Amino acid sequence: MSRHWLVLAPAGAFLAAALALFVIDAVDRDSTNPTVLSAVATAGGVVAAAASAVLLLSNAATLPAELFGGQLVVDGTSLIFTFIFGSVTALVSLASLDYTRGLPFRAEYYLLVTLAATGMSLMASANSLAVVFVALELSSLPSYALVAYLKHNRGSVEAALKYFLVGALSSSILLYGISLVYAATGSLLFADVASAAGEAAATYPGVLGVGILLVLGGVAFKTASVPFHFWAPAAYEGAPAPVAAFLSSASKAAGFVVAFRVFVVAFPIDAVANPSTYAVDWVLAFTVLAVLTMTIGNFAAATQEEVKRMLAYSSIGHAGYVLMGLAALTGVGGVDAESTALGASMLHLLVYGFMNTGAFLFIALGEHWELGRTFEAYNGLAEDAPVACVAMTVFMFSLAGLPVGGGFLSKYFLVVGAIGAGVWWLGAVLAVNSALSLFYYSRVVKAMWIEAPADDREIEGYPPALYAAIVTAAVVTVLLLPGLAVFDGAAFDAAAALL
Amino acid sequence: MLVEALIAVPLVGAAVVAVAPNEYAERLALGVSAVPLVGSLYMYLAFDGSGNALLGGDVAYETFFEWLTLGPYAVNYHVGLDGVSLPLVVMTTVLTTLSILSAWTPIDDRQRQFYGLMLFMEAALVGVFAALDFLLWFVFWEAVLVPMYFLIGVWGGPRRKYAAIKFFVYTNIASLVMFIGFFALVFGLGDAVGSTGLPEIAQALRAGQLGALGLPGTGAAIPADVLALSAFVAMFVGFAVKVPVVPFHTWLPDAHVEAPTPASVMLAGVLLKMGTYALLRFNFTMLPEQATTLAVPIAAVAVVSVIYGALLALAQSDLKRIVAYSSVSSMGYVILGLVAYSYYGVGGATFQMIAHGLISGLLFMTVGVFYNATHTRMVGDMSGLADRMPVTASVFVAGAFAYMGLPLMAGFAAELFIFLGAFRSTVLPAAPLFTAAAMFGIVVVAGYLLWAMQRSLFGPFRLETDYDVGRAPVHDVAAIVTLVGLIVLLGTAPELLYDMMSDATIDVVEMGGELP
Amino acid sequence: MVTVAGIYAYAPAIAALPLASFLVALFAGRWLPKKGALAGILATGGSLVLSAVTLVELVLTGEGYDERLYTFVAPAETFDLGFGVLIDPLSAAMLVIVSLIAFLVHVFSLGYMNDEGEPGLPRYYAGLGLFSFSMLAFVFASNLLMAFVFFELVGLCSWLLIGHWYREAAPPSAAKKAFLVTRFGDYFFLVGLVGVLATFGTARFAGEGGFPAVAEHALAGETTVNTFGFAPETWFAVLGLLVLGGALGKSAQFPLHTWLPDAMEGPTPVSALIHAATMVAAGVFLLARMYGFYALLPTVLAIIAFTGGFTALFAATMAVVKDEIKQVLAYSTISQYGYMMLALGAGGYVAAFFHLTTHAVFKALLFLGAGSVIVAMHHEEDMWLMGGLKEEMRVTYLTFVAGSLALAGIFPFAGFWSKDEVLFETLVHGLGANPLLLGGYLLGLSAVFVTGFYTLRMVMLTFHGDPRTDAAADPHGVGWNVKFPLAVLGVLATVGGYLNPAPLAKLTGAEVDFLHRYLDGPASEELLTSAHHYGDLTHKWAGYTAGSVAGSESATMLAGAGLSLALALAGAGTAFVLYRGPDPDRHTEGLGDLRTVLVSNYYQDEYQVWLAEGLTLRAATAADTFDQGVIDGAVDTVSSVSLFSGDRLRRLQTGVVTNYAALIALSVLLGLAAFAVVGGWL
Amino acid sequence: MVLSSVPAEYYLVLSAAVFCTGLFGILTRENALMFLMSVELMLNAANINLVAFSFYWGTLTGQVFTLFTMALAAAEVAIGIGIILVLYRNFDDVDVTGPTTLRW
Amino acid sequence: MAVAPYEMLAFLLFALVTVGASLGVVLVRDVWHSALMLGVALLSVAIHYVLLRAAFLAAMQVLVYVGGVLILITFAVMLVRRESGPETEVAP
Repeated sequence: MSRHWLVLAPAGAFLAAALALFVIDAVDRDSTNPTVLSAVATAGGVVAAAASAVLLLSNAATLPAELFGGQLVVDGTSLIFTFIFGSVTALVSLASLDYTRGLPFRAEYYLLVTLAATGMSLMASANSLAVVFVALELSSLPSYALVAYLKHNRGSVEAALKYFLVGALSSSILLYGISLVYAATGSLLFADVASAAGEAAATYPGVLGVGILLVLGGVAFKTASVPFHFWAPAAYEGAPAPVAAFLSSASKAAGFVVAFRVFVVAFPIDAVANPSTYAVDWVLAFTVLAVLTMTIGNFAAATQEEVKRMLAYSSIGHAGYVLMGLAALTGVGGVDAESTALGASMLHLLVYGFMNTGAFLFIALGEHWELGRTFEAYNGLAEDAPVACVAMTVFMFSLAGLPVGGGFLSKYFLVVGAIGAGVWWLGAVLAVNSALSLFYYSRVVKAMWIEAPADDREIEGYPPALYAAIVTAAVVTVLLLPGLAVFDGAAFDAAAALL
Repeated sequence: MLVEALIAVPLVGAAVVAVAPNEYAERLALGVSAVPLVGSLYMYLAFDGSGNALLGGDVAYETFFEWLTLGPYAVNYHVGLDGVSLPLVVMTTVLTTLSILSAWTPIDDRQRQFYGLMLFMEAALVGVFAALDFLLWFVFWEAVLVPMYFLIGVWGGPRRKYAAIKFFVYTNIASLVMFIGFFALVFGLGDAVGSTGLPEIAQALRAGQLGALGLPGTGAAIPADVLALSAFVAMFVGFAVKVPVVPFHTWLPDAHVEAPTPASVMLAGVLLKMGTYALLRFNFTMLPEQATTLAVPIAAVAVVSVIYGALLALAQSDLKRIVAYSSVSSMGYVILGLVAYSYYGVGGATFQMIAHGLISGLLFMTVGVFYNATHTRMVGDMSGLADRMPVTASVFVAGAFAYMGLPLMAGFAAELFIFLGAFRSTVLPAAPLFTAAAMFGIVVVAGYLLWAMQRSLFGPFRLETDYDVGRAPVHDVAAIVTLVGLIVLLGTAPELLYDMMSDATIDVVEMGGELP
Repeated sequence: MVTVAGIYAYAPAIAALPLASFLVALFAGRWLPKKGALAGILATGGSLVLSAVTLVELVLTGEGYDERLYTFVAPAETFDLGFGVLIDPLSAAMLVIVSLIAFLVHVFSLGYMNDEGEPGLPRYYAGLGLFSFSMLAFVFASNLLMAFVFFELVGLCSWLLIGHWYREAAPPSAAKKAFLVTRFGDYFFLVGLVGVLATFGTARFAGEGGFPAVAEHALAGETTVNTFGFAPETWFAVLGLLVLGGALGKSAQFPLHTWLPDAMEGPTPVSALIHAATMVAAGVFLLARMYGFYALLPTVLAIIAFTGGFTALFAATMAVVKDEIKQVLAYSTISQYGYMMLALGAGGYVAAFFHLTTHAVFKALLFLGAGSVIVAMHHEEDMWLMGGLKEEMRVTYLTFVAGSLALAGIFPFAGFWSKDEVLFETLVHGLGANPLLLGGYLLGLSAVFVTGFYTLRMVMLTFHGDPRTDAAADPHGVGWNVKFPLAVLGVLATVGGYLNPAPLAKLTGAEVDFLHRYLDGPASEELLTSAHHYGDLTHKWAGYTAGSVAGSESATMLAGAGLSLALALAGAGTAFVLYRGPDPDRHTEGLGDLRTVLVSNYYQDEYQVWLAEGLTLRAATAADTFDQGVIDGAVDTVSSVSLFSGDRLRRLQTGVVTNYAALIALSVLLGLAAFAVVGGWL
Repeated sequence: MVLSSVPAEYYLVLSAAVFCTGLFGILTRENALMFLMSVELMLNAANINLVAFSFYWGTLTGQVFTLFTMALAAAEVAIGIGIILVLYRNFDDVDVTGPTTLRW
Repeated sequence: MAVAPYEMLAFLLFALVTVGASLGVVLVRDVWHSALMLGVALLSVAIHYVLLRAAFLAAMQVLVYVGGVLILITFAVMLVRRESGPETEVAP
């Protein structure tokens, strides 16, 4: 029994960190040492990641473990994702030590981060539509506040407004979808929904279909998939860079884990979309979404003038790649191919968690130095900050899919999965988009290394925590090239378990 | 573990050099690069492999351990050298060391980064030639591009940014196309292969295990022959960019002109060979039937590359651009040799890879030495350089004649073998005509090189730029003279390499030759 | 007692010695007292001795030698790629000629070049050494591949040496032209070489295994070779013509002759050695070397003959109007090689080689003489600025006149005998079998007159009359090292004809046709390179039979000899009459427009330059424009279209949140509508 | 015991109507507060569904979930109002179409 | 199973109120009146809960929504409304 509860350790670590921050803030409001705050949040992330990894890779607990009457489930998928959340949280919290230096409400900042992470880890384990909604809100609400953290910065506020408004709209769409699914199936538990789905699709195809589509919309918001992506460029651009890192890596991953579990487990495609009981072919919907998302994301990114906004769009493009994992569930390629595709999506999110976080943290470094936003602002930065620029180069190339980091392998897995699952043309779309992405990613690299530096730039000091976070992310990104072998088995197993 | 050492030493060296003080970087880099140079020469002497690595030959210096698994496919760390790859590895180490020497003068900024990247590239190049697993190979393949991108972009000429991006994006797109083509094959093989190992795939293909590739969702399937043909075309196009073959060549002159001398040397000397090496390893070894089916268009492309590239070279007035376009021309011979599927054709193509690597490296290096002194490369801006820089001019003359295929220099042997092989090709219809057409390249190449030499080296001394032109520094001269020596050595005794090359390519030839 | 094989085993040293002198001059020449000249003299002297010994050995023992020395690559397939030594009468004699001239030119250079305090002497002697090496190796090459290799190398040396004075504008340009034009010929040679190897699997010249023998068997239907779908006759003719291309280029035959006059930009000893006596002979020698192959091909033989005859006349007419002494000699060289071609085409194998030999001697002599004059004239080459030199330069004058008379074909100088034999062979075979050859004969015969004319014109303008300039009045003296070679060559030019006085032999029956007997000697028997073997072949395959005028060989011979001698004398006499006197007029100006055409070399240069610059360069420029505009333009278009569409797509993001909501709502509705239709919810 | 009541479809129509009204408000009104209120309407539409079908399926799940959503809606409004207030402070207006610096 | 007519009547009536008030929320120009309409709409939803035998939920609806959310909105309206113009005229 005690071991049963052990599986909640990752989520617990986040919650514990949040509570600890509460206490610290409550006890010592005025003279709180920022290092302590950051350390607590970072420790929370590290512990969560470590606990997930241990649970995932060892046999410390029997998986999958269902809790609270099946409302929560801890399995390979949830652990992989809590690992991502933990890592990103740790990196972001570490980096924020320097970033928030001199800003007010630091305790609240870390508190919101850890609470959002708690929400995400619950999303990863949600086994019921109710928990999905609650957890999603738990992660979203702190996020809104985090985006608005720089409350005197008009960009930050505008970003928060847009994020919040689109978020509120999406969450009501999601909730309405859930209510329709409930209307059609009479349950919110995934397993029960799944078992009732076939009959519901036969009886109330419209209700179930609209419900599923609306749920898809809600999920698409969280994953910043086109056309629910509109908030993302604004939010990522306006938010403080560590928050943008957090949102674009962890929050997006959280959206995906919900998507994976809800659609794969609760709406089995052969129940909701077979000729006799046809409600909605969500695989088709995801296919459209994937193509739109990667194409629009990448093409829009190609012509940006500001690095952060470019990263925002590229982040959308990556969401499109990950969506391929769902688009590949056509039932054609068999379980092997589908678990490869889905597992590849998870692996991509894992690698992406590091490389994208690192990239945004590099932007945080730029904001710390007040370099400016445009590509030109980074001209010749390699002379002043070679280490950070090497790291950024690794991030960029890895994001582009060059084999300097794990990004290559995970994209490769995605393509292999897509081909195996019969959506080989999606692989081709990915290839085209990757090629384009190389162009705009290399613009950053070009600016840093190739362009002549601006004359009047002054770099004052090298923030150690931010550097530590960036370098860690870079090292992990590179190590994930050979080291993805550690995770790939687990990811494919987890995906197979879902299917 | 020698191959690993050959990769690891420059890699570690790159890291060390990258943090060393600028003023020691060049010497340090030279020292580091000497290690793989000596190592590869030792490996050449101690080489005991036989046969083709992909077709069940006895591979030398082999290492194998498991890396990843992906569904039904195991991705392994598998490296080893055969008679095709070993010479290329040796050429890589030789050219890297010499390029580093040739970089001492022109690179006066951010040296540690420069030499770090050079060493990094060396490691990746050795990896490309040694890898026997597709994914591993691809990792190295792409890793080569990154340092080259920086080398062009940071230390290049005025339009370096455009050139670097163009090079980078163009060749990467090509890699993607090739990647897709290759994986179509792997999927077509289905359960016949359990890994992405190149030997396994090549042998499965040879055993005729390629099946139809089902197009899920439609119920249709791509028949095996269509699949193989389209995979062949995709891979060919992918590699053709790298080689480069007309009409995929336009990145090359831009990259060459803008790149600093050592990068040009590596680009022309080794990077282009990656393309032909891959063509040999993938297209012509794995899909001989398709290669013979497409023999005529491929040969036509080769001939067009030779003649058109030479004509373009003739129209240039920038020395580097001339040499760059002539690379397009010379690499056309390699394609012709490969598609001939004959003993001398394929062997000669392999030999030409080495020969052209050394010769074009030499020419770029020499142009670089001139540039260091004159700060111009435009033929019209200078004349009579031989007056001030007699040794360098002599070396340039030697290199130019080697390029023209002067006998007893490496280029002649290579071209002769290719022509012999192509002329008698049983695979290529009207082989003599194609060969004769390609051979006309030797006239045009003489035309533009002689013309360029006449105008820049000879005549009364005149220089448009305002620099004191003196004799080249010793290390530059050492580098170029060494190359001349190697070129003459290989030209008089091609047997030094040709033996192992033909040993490794004869299986390929037999595959193509045995076909109806 | 050295055994035969023992002597022949040293044959490679004939070439290796100059190679050593090349290396010495290249790497150590700077520090040597004569900058490498002595090394060159020693080496070529050694070569000469060795060649002579070889020749003697060959004559004495009557055994040839054909050995593979070095394998280029292992013959793993059918191709026989190796280097070897072939010593037969032809190559042994040619070795002597080449090493003799090379030796003399080295000696001459010591006076000609070193006296001027030249820079770049090590380079010069290295070039000479490399040339001697390549030429000698070419001569004893046992197969076509090796021949091609050294054929190319002599081309390189020619380029190096023509461009020796690279600091001036003209020599590098001339060097380029020389190399390019010959390269154009070599292209065909290379195709032919590859074709020969691909057809026969071997490129050996001699013996039953040699490709001429195989070709004969194939024609006879005794064996089959890969003829790429053609009839063997056709295919072999194609191969023959291809190789002929190389020979035309090197031997400066029409239409590839244009480089040779320009090549006179090189130092005069170089002109003597390379562009008169040896390298230019390589083309003719090559044809002679593989005559067993050409003898099988009547069409090709006719083409060779006609080209040769035409070139002989064509070049001679151009020599008439030239003002520079070396230019006259250059066109004369072209013309004389035309005779050799004519002889080869007409089945006169011995005649061709005979003329090659005598020409090598007297033309080297003339060039060295001209060099001597030029030195004396302080590097003035225009004959109109000379005059009256005979008084001041006795040795030069006498030897030069000997050479000139030989060139003009005046009895009894060497050129008379050899040219006469060429014309005789052409005549009899033209009468006997192939009337086409008669055309060649007439061309050759006409050239005799012209030759006599321009030769004497040259002599008269240079040496006779009054000095027309100060320099001519007070010429610079020359030393022994100039006079010695002149003397040697002068003697040879005078008596060289007795090497093979065929008319004497025929008329008297005396066995004095030494060269013929030598070339027909036992050493050539087994190697299938003997003169009578070739005669048999031309007879059998090309149908060459001897005809005669008035049914008598003697009559024919006398008529022919008399005719050519008369013409030569007439030409010479005309020139003598026109240009005698202290201050001759420029009579050629009376030719009017014809002179313009001749001075312009029949506009041959113009059209070739047009081919190179007007056509090829323009095509190249067009290709470049196409490349930049269309091909590269397509590449750039792809990227700009991508960027443009990216720019459009990002405009979706209006920044107005209400629009976002609207788009989201719209997408959801669209999705619902789509699935409502698909799913049949309605 | 199955209670007889208004047919479920009626509630579906009602909730749909409310939902669409809310959506309409979002699309047409530019005042941030109106936006917020419209969202509340949409959430309530979902709640109506949940409660109605909780009744029809005879389980409490829907009702319990409705309690959660109420709490979350309240929290959302709280956050939203906070954001609107900083918006007001920075832009002197609560017009959602006003701030358009982050675009393209 | 017939539907009790009064129940149906009540549903229809309050459905009308709900929809009408909702439309009022989005159509009325004045924010404050919209907020009041929202209160009406939320209250009528509570009535629906009662009809659906969820009295506790109805109570919560009133407490949480009308008592909490609406008050928050009211605050916000007061805080952000412009001081000038006819809209500022609040009922006495």
